[in-house]
Amino acid sequence: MKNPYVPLQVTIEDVVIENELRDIKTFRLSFERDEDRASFTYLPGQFAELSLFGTGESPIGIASSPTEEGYLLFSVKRTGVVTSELHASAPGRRMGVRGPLGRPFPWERLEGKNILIVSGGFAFTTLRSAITYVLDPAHRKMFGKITAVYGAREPGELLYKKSIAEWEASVDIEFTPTIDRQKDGWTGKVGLVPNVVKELEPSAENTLALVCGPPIMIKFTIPVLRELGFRDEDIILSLENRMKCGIGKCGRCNVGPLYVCNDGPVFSLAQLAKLPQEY
Amino acid sequence: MSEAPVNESWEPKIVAFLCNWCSYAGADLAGVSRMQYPPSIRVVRVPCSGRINPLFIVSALQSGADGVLVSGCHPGDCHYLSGNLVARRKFALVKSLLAHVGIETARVQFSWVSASEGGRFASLIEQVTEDVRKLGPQRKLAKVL
Amino acid sequence: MGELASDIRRIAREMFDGKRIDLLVGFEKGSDGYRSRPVFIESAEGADRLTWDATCSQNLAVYLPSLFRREPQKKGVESAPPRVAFVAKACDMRSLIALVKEKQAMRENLIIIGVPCTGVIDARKLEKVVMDRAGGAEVTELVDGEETICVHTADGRNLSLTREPLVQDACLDCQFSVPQGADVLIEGPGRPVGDNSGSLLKEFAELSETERWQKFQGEISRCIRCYACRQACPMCYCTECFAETNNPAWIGVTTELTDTMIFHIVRIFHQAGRCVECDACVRACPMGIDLRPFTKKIAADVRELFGFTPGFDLETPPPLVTFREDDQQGFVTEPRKG
Amino acid sequence: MDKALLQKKDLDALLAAIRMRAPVYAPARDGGDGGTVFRPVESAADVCLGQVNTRLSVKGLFFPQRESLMKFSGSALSEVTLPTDSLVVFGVRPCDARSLTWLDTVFGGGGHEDPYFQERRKSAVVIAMACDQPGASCFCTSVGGSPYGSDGADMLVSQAGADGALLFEAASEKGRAFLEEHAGLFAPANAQAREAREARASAAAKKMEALDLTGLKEKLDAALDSPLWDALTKTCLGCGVCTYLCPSCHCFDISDEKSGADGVRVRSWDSCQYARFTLHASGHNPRPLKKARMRQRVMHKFSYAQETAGTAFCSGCGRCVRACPVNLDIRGILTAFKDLP
Repeated sequence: MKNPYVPLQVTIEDVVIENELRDIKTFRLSFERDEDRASFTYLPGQFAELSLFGTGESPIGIASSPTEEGYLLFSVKRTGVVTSELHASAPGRRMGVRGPLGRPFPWERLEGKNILIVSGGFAFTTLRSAITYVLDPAHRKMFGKITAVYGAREPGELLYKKSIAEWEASVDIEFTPTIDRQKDGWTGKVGLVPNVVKELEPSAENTLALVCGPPIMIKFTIPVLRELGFRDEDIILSLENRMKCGIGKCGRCNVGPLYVCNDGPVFSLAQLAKLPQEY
Repeated sequence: MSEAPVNESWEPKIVAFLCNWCSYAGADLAGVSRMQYPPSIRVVRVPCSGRINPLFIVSALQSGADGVLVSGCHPGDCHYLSGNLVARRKFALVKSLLAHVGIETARVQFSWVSASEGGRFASLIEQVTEDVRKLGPQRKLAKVL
Repeated sequence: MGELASDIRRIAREMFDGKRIDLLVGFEKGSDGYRSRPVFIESAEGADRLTWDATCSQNLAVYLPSLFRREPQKKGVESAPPRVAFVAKACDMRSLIALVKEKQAMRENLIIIGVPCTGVIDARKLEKVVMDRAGGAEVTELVDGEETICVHTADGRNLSLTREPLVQDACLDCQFSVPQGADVLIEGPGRPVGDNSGSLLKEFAELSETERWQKFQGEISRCIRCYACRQACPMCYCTECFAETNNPAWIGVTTELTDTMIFHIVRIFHQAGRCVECDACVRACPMGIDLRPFTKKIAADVRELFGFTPGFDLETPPPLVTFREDDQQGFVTEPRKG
Repeated sequence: MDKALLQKKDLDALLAAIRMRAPVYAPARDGGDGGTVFRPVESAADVCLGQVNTRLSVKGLFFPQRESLMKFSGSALSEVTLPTDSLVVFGVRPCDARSLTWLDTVFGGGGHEDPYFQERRKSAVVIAMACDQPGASCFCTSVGGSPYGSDGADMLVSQAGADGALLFEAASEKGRAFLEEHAGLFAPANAQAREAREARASAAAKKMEALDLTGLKEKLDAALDSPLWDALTKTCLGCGVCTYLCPSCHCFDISDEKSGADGVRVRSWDSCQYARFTLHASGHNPRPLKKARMRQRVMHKFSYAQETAGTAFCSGCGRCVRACPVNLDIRGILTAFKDLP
């Protein structure tokens, strides 16, 4: 019987400060044992428990794509006890990873479809994974048109700036970064994410929308998507709730009968509509 | 709780919370005056004895301290006028409650040492160390995993 | 229904009819025949649910802080704080006053309906007596008389029990059975002043250090950290308890014995100058842990060292926010030399 | 052998025989007020079967309130601390035994087996004691159980023999093996005992008033935003009594404890009734009010569990009713929702 509570041993290989506030860092982790690396098979949308012995665990979405072999990326915002300890950690530190956990974005449904990605702020991490995955030459042909809108309060708060530049230049994806208010030196789009989506008018035809962002962005994006003709089944959200076990037992992350850890974190809007709003 | 052997080399570990203005300076003076006292204390400097939360004391014991000493300015000499006087009431209750539940009274001690009393500080430490040494290792509240 | 209960209902109705209150916190019949339970009444019609008898054991003051804890108010659209009436035994009343003293409510928004108390029944003592007399049967009905308690059991037996041995320990020591300074005082018999010479504490203090520790450890080792003691205590109103914060994590969250012991030591210490010795914590404990030898100690020390008994006037500051220059300090270590 | 009789005086011998192989846990005195808990017993004299139920349910023997999951040293795992010892539990009430089947579903299902629970459960023999004297707060028959039920147990014992002799009925393979193993102590069950057992079972069930809870789930599902939640939970103190005493509640916390560089990762009971249970590090709390927390408790048992496990997670043991400091009676809550139009 595999013990689902035992983390796999990893080492922090690299730490990148992602934003001007310096409260989001991306950690590159590498497995210490080859068999662990081989057993950790995941798809974009899944998460893992980052495990610091003596401090605790924190569930974090996987920011790397399975196509990026040999390491895992996690972008972590400094918020609580574990994430603060993680932020204080330097390359070379050993730690644990427990996962992959949860269900990924609905890749079987996404095949052959157009994809609209809508994201805001720090919630972009698993969508970085998704974009990297779909843009991989081996996968790109499996999907139709890929459109992405990614917003932040200001340019300094956009994550993965290097990748953004590449995606903007790419013909494989129509990528639109946006910031909330004009700032000197910014030549891109200015406007709140829901408004930018409205302006771009992506077609709902044969399209699934992956939406990750702060609650307020989601609240205002959903009416826009519905107006564009998206059905609730085709609007895919990723939730976060407080978690401990990550495997549907400890009882704290549930939304109605569904556990965010085990049944999610990816849900369709249609699924959520029937549940109490406990997220 | 495991029984660690008590041998001759055992030295008590005492956490000493010293107020910045009097007792810490008193300890400093004892040091620069090259006064001898046992190396048993681990000093935590606090702004005032009024800063002491009883949780500091029990946490020290839980973390394995064999004794705790809290020392501030003499009554009337507080840098903040009355911090030690308000604290004195708390200390009286903490001392009494811990003794009541069965923690040896000498494990947790309170005293006043001024900035000029290097000698008093040294003999206080000597005395508290001796008291705690007689009691042996503190196991009642020490957390053993 | 007793006379006091009908008085309480009448007064409650009048207050709602006169639009003097928005809410009344009192007691209603419980679900199992030998216990009553707190109830929130919001209209004159609801007043018929109110009851009063020897099973009204909870300290209702526990609800006070949450009633006055409100979201930050928007300027210009502040809502008025509620006007609340409490049905209060003397101990409930003292807790209410202690809470007002600590700014948990405005006195002017409170109407205290004082009810004299002849001592409430300890459900556990009752269960034990019934167990001894009638096997495992549970009580389905209880009628309070002055000298006797009549109970009806699930298997159809009627027992007549002497009242005094069933009264909870807190009441046996009670010094103040009639609420002092209530806004409305219902007439009725009180309980004669009990023996508070502290025999429980004395007996405990006479034990050796080791015996005291063993007793303390023995009681606390049965604790399941359900926090019922804390939640039932009117004076444990912190929105964030040291026992649960994770930054700093003062103690672990499990039932590891030192963690549990520290939880209780510090919780009891935090009751200094607050505890009115109502035993709400003891009553609430599902494990039957006897905290009394420890809770009563802090109350006794505060009385002896600082001459303070909580829950009477609003003017005297709480003992731990003040001092006297001549507070005794015999506990302070004086180095023998130096 | 499926059914067998044990003379009351031979209980000691049976316990002694079991103890050769594994410790026996049974209801035993705890504290000064006559309460009992499951703890290791040495002889029949230690066993208390008179009370309605133990203070704490049997779940703690399989899902301890505090247990070590693993040990670490510095930043590396040093040992996985799986339980190894086996145990026999005697005197489990049918309500508690039945709850074990739901813990089996939770800890054994969902695509992830919980090795700690499973190890203990696998090795244990659960001997249930039929209940002849249900308490005023018991309601097992309202939630599909029975005072003579054997779900979750390996054996059901009742005092159905002449002179109070104990009738042992195997309810699983483990139970049958147990009876075979100790066959020397048992006499074959006679028809008289079998008949007495049936009579006692129906007499016991009749002692409880059954609530009609048909259609409750649908009513609850439709009433998620009902003002009843607020009205019925106003007096709740927010303690964890109901959940900690509950035989089917299984929420837990995982926390690290260390001294120096070494430490343990422990699992401990937690409660959905605590305000901090769902509190995010950001400060956001999906269930900020006690009405939401009580709704979670009731919905989880009577609606969500129906969907995920096909049964309600309440055995009607009545502990939450008996021990609630403010007598907030779950039967009242259920009836209030059931009675909604």
